[in-house]
Amino acid sequence: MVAQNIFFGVIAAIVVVSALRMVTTRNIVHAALYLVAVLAGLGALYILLTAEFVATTQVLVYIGAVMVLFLFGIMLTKAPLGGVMEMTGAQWPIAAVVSLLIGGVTVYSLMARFGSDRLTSDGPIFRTADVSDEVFSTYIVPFEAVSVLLLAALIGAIVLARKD
Amino acid sequence: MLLNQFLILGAVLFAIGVYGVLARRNGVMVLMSIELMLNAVNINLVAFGVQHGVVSGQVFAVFVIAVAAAEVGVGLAIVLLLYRNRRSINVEDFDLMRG
Amino acid sequence: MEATGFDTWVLSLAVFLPLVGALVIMMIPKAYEAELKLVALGSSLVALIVGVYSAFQFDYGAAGDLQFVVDKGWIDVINSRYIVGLDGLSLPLLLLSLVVVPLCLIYSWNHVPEPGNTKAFFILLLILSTGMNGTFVAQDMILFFVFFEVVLLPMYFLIGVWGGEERRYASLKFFLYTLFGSALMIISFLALFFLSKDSSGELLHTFDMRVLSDVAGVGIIKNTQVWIFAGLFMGFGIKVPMFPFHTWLPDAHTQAPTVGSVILAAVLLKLGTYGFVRIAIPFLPEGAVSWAPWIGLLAVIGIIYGALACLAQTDMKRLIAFSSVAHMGFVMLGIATLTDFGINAAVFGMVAHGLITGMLFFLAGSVKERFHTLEISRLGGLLKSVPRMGWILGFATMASLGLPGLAGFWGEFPAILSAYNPGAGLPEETFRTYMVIAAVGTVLAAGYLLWLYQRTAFGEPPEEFAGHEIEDVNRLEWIAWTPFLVGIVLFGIWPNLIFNVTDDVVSGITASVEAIVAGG
Amino acid sequence: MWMLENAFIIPLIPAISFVVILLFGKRFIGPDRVHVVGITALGLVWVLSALAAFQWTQRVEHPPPDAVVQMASHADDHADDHADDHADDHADDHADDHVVVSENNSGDAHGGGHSSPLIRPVISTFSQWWSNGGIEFSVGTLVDGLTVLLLIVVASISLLVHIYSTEYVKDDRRYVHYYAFLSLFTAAMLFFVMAQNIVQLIVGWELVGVCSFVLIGHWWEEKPNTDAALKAFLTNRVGDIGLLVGIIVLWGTFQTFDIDAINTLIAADPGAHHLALLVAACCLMAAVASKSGQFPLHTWLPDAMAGPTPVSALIHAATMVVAGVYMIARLYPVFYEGLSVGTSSINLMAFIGGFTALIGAALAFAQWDIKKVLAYSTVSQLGYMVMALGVGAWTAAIFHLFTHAFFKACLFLGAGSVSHAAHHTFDMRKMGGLKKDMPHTYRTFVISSLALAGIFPFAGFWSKDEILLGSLVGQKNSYPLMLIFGCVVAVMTAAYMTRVIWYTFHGEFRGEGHPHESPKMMTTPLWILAGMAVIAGVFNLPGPVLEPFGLEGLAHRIQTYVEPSVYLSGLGLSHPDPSLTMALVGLALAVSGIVVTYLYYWRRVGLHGMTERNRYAKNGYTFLENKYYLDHLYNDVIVETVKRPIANWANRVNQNVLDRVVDRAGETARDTGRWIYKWIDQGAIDGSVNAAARGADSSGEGLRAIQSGKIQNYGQLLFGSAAVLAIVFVIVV
Repeated sequence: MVAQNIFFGVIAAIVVVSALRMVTTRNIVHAALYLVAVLAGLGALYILLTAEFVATTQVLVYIGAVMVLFLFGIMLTKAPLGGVMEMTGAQWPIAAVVSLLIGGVTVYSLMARFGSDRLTSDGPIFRTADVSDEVFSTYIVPFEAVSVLLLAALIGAIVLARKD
Repeated sequence: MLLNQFLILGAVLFAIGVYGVLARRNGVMVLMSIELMLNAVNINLVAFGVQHGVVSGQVFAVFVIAVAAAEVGVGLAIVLLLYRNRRSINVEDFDLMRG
Repeated sequence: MEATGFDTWVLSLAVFLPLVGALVIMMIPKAYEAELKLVALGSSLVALIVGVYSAFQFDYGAAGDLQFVVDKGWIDVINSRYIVGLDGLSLPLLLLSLVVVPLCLIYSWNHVPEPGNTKAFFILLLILSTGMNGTFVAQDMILFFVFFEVVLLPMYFLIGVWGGEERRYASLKFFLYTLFGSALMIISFLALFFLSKDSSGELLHTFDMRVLSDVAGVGIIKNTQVWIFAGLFMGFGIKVPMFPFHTWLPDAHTQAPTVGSVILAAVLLKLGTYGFVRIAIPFLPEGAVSWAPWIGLLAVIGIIYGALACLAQTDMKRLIAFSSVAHMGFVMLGIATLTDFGINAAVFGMVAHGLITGMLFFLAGSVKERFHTLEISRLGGLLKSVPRMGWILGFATMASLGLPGLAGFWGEFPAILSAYNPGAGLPEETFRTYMVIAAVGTVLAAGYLLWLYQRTAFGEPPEEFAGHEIEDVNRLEWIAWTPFLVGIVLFGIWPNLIFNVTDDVVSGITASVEAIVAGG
Repeated sequence: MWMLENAFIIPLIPAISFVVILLFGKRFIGPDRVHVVGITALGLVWVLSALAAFQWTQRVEHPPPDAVVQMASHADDHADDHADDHADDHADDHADDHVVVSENNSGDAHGGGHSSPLIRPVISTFSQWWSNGGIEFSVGTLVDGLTVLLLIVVASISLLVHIYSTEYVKDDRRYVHYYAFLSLFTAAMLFFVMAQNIVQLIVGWELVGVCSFVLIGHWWEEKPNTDAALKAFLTNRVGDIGLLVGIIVLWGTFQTFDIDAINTLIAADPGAHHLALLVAACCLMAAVASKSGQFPLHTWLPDAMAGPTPVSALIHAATMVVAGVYMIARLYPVFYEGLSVGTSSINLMAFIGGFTALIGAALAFAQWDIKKVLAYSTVSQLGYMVMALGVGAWTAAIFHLFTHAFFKACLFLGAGSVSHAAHHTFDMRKMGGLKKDMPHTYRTFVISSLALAGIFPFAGFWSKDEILLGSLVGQKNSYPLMLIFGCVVAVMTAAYMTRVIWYTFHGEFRGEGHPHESPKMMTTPLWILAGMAVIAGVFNLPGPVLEPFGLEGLAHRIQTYVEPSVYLSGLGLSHPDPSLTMALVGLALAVSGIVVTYLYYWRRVGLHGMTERNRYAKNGYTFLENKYYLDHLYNDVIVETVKRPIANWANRVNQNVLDRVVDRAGETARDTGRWIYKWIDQGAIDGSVNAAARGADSSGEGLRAIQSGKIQNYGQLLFGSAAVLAIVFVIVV
C-alpha cells in the first residue's frame, strides 16, 4: 500500500504542478506540453485504479489525437510559437477568486462526506473485456449516440473549418 | 489508499480548469482548460467505479473522453473560423453575446 | 386517490398536447402557414377542451384533495417521480393558462409582430403553454422545477426576438433575474429533499409534494426553515415580482410583444404566487410565520410604490406593467396574512389580475398597432377615434382599480380584510397598519388608472391622428377579448365560482399552519 | 308580502334595461328611441316599489306573527351565542335566529309619540355568493321601512328624470349611453338601498360612484368635465378608504357582514365594543363625508355640476349623495353607540353635519352659477341631515331626506329648464326677468324654494322643524351648538334662495335671444315634483296638527312605517314632543331670511337712485337720510359683513385651501411617483443591479456590464454564483 501511496503522491504532484503551469504559462506551446504531462499523469493514475482500458484510451485519444489537434490549432491560428504573449486577461483576480471558491467548497464537502473512506482493494478488477461487455449490452444506446455525436462533430468541424 | 486522494485531486484540477477558462485570453487555451476540467471529472468517475465495484464508472469515463474529443474538434474549428474572420483568437475581442 | 381509465390521461394531455402541437408544427415547412396556424390553434384548443372536461369531472365536494392523480416512476436515482394532480388551487390557474394561450394565438393570427416568422412564434407559444400548464399540475418538486424553467426559455426568445427597441437588454435581464431566483429555489428544494423527516423522525428523501405538504416541515428546526424559506422566497418573489426584485418586470413588459406581455401578466407572474401557496407555506409553516411580516411589508411597499411609479409613467404599457407590481402586492399581502381570507383572495386576485391586466396589455398592443406609439401624451380621444376600444379600455380600467361587481374587487377586498385579523402567530398591529396602507393603495390605483384614462381616452384626438380613419376593434380582437371581458364580469358578479373551488385547499393549508404554530 | 321577499326584482329591471340599451340600443332600438326602454323599466320599477311600500305598510298595520318582536326584559344572554350563529349560518332564514330585543324605554322620558310596533325587516338571502374559510356569504335583500322609502324616492325621481331628459338631452352626442347609464345608476342605487350585508353596501356604493363618474364626464371632449369627473371619483375613493377600513373593523368585531345581525348585536348589548364602534364610526364618517359631500370632502360636489342637469338632479341632489346619509341610518346603532349620540351634547357626526350645513349655505351666496348655488345648497342640506342623525333625530333626518329629494330635484330640473331656455348658460348674470316667459318653471321653482326655505305649509317646513326640535331636545342632553347652526342655516337658506329667484326670474332679462318656456315633457315632471314639495310633509305630520281634523291616526306615518324600531328602541332612541314654539321660531327664521334678502335686493335697486338723491339730500332731508342711513347701515355693515367677507372668505378657503389641498395631494402623489421612479427605481434599485454587474466587470466598460457579451464574464458570473450557492447549500444542509 505504501508503494501505491508514494506513486500516487509523485504522480499527483506532477499533475497538479503541470496543470498550474499550464494555466499560467505565457507560451502557448508550453501550455500544450504541460497539458500532455497532465493527461499522461492521469493515465498513470487510471492504471493505479485498475482501469486499464480507460488508461489506454486516455493515451491514445488524448495524448495521441487531441493533442495533435491542439498543436494544429495553435499553428493554424499563427500563435507566436516560440514567443511570449500576454495570455492572461485583466480579470484574472476574479477568476482566481471564483476558482478558489469552487475548489474550496468542493474540497470541503468531500472532506466532510468521504473523509476517511478507503478504496476497496478487494473489489473486482475489470478488464477490457468486462468494459466492452458492459458497453455493448447495458450502454448500447448511449454508445450509439456517442458514435453519432462523433460523426456529427466530424462533419461539423469540416463544415466550419472549410475555407470557402 | 483513500478515496479522497483521487476526489480531491479531481477537485483541484477542476478548480484550476475553471481558472483557466475564466482567466485565459487565448481561445485555444480556453479549450485546453476545458479539457482539464473534463479530465478532473473522469478521475472521479473511475475512482467511484472502483469504490462501488461497478464497471459503469469506466464506461462513462470512456464516453466522456469520446465526447471531449468531439468537443475539441468542433471547438477548434470554431476558433479557426473566428481567427480567419477576425484575425484574432483573443476571447476578449469577442462580444457576440452582447445584446 | 389515483385516477383510473381516461382520467389518468386528462392532465398529461392538457399539459403535453401543446407540446405535441409544437412538434407537429416543426415538421411542417414554413410555406404552409395556414396549416401551421390551424395545428397550433387546434392543439391548444384540444388542450383547453381537455381542461374543461377535467373541470366538469372535478369533484367539487372534495376540492381539497388532489384528483386525476398520476404517479409514475420517472428518475428513480434521485427518487423523483412523475406525479401530477389537480386540486382546487390548481384548477382555476390551469384553466386560466389553458384559456389564455389559444386567445393569444387568435390575437396574433394575422399579425405576428416584427420580424415575422409565424412558425417559430407559434412553436414558442405552445412550448410556453406546456410549461405553464405543467407547473400548475406538477406534484413533484423536480417536475415542478422542470416546468417552471421550461417557461423561461420561450419567453426569453419571445422578448428577445419579437420585442421592442431594447429587447435584448430586457430579455437578458428577465432571464438572468429569473434564473438567479430559480437557482436559489432549487437549492431550497434540495435542502427540503435532504432534511425533511416524517413524524417518526425518519429522513424522507422525497420530492413528492404531497408528502412534504403533509409532514409540514416538522422535522426541520425553525432556523433552517427560515433559511430554506428565504431561498424559496427569492425564487418565487422574483417571479411575482415583489418589491424590490421587480425591476425586470417593466422592462420585460415594455419590450415584449403584445401576446408576450399578456401571457407574462396573465400566467407567468402567477407561477411565483402559486409557488408560495403550494410549496413555500405548506412545506415550511414556521418559516412562513417568521417571514410573513416581512413579506407583508414588502407587499404594501409594492402596492404604494407601484402606484407611485405608475403616476410617473409616460408610456402606457410601462404604466400597466407597474400596476402589476401594485396588484401583485395585494396578492402577496393576502398570502402573507396566512388566513383563509387572505390566501383565497390571493388566488382570486391571481385569476382576476390575469384577466384584467391581460386585457389591458391586449389593449395597449392594439393601440400601439394603430397609433404606432404608446406615449400617453401623444394619445388622447380614443373614445372618439376608436370608440369601442375606448369603452373596453374604460371597462378594463374600472376592473383594474377594483370596482366591486367586477373581478378585481374580490382579489383586493378580502386581502385587505384579512390583514385586520392575521393568522396565528403574526403581529396584529403590524398587519392592521398594512391594511390601512393597502386601503390607501386603492385610492392611488384609482388615481393613476383614471388619470391614464383621462389622458388617453377623453378629449379630442390629437391632430396627428385626427384626419385618419382608424380601424376599431376587429373581429379577431373581439374573439380574443370576449372571454376576458366575460370572465371579468362573471367572476365579479359571482365570485363563488372561484372561492368555492379554492376554499377547501386553502383551509387545509391554513389549518396545518395553525396546528404547527399552536403545537410549536 | 311577495314583493318584499322578492325585492331583488326591482334593481334587476333597470339592470336589464342597461344591458339592453347598451347592447341593442344603437342597432336595434334606434338611437332616438332608447328612452322608451328606460322609461318603461323605470315605470315598472315605480309600480313595484309602490307595491313594496304598500305591502310594508300592511306588514306594519297587520303584522304576521313572525314579524313582531316580542318584548323581553333581557337580551344579554342572547348576545354571546349570536355571534356564532351569524358567522356560521348566513343562508338560514333569519326569522329563526333573531334575537329578541329588549325595549329600553328609558329614552321615553321625553314622552314622545312612540307607539310604533317593532317590526322585523324582511330578509331574503341567496346563499353562496362567495365563501371563505368554510363560511358561505350570501347576497340578499333587506327590506324594511327605510328601504321602501328610499325605493319610492329613487324610483320616483329617476322616472321623472328619465322623462325630463327626453327633451333636455334630445339630439345629444351620446343619447344611448346617457340612458344606459341612467338605468345602471338606478339599478345600482336600488341595489344599494336594499343591501342585506355590508359587502353589498360597498358594491352598491362604488357602482353608483362609477355611474356618477361616467355621467359627470358625459361630455368628455371638454377637459373641465373630465377633470370634474375624476375629482368626484377620486374624492370618493379617499372616503372609500374609510368605508373599507370601517367595514373591516365591523367584520373584525362581529364576525359577520350581515347588517341586521350587526345592528341587533349592538342593540342587544349597547356599550360593548365601544372602542371598535368608535373607530368604525369615524372611518365610516370619512366615507359619508366623501359621498354625501360633507366637510372637508365636499369640494367635488359643486364641480360635479359639469354633468347634464337632469343627472345633477338625480344623482347629485336627490339620490346618490344621500347614500352616505342612508348608510348612517342603516347602520345607525354603530354610529349611535360609537359616537355616543345618546349621551353626548356634541359629537363628530353632529358637528361635521352642522358645520357643513353652515359653510355650504355661506358658500351658496357667493356663486353666480345657478347650479352651483343649488349644489352648495345640497351640501348644506345634506349637512342638515347628517346633523340630525348626529343629534339622534333619526326619523327627522330620513324625513328630511325624503322631502329634500323632491324639492331639490325640482329646483335642479327648474334650473335645467331655465338654462334650456336661456341658451345653455347657468350664469345668473345672464338671466333675469324670466318670470313672464317661463311661468311654469317660475312657479314650480318658487314653490320648491319655499319648501327648501322651510315655509309653512310646504314639505321642508315639517322636516326642518323636526330637525331643529331634535337638536333642541336631543337624547339625554340637548345639542345647543347644533341648534344654533340649524337656526343660522335656516335663515341663510331662505336668503340665498331668494337671491337666486331674484336674479333668475325678476328684474330685466340680461341674456341674449328670446327665452321661452320649456316643452311639456319638462314642465310636467316639474309640476309633479313641485306638487310633492307641497304635500310631502303630510307623511309625517305631528299629531297635534291633525287633531283638530280628527285625523290623528295619520300622524307620524314615516316614523311609524320607516323607523326600524327593532334596533333603535334597543338603543333607547326617543322622539321629542312636537313643539309649537319651535315651529314658529323656525318659520320666523325662514321668513326673516326671505324678507331681509328681498328687502336687500329691492332696496338695492332703489339705492342707486337714492344715493344720487342722497347727495342732494345732504342739505336737509335728514329724516329720509336717516331712514336710508339705517338701511345703508344694515346693508353695508350687517349684510355686507355677513355676505361679502364671510361668504367670500369661506369661498376663498374653499377654493384655495380645501380645493388646493385636494389638488396638491394629487400633484404631490404624482410628483412623488416621478421622483421615486427616477431616483429610487431607476436610480437605486435598478442602478444597483446594474452596478453589481459593473463591479464584476473589472475592465469597467459600458454601463450595462452584465451584458458585456463576453463569454468569460458570463462564465465568472455562472461559476461564481454556483460556488456561492454551493457554499450556502453546504452551510444550510
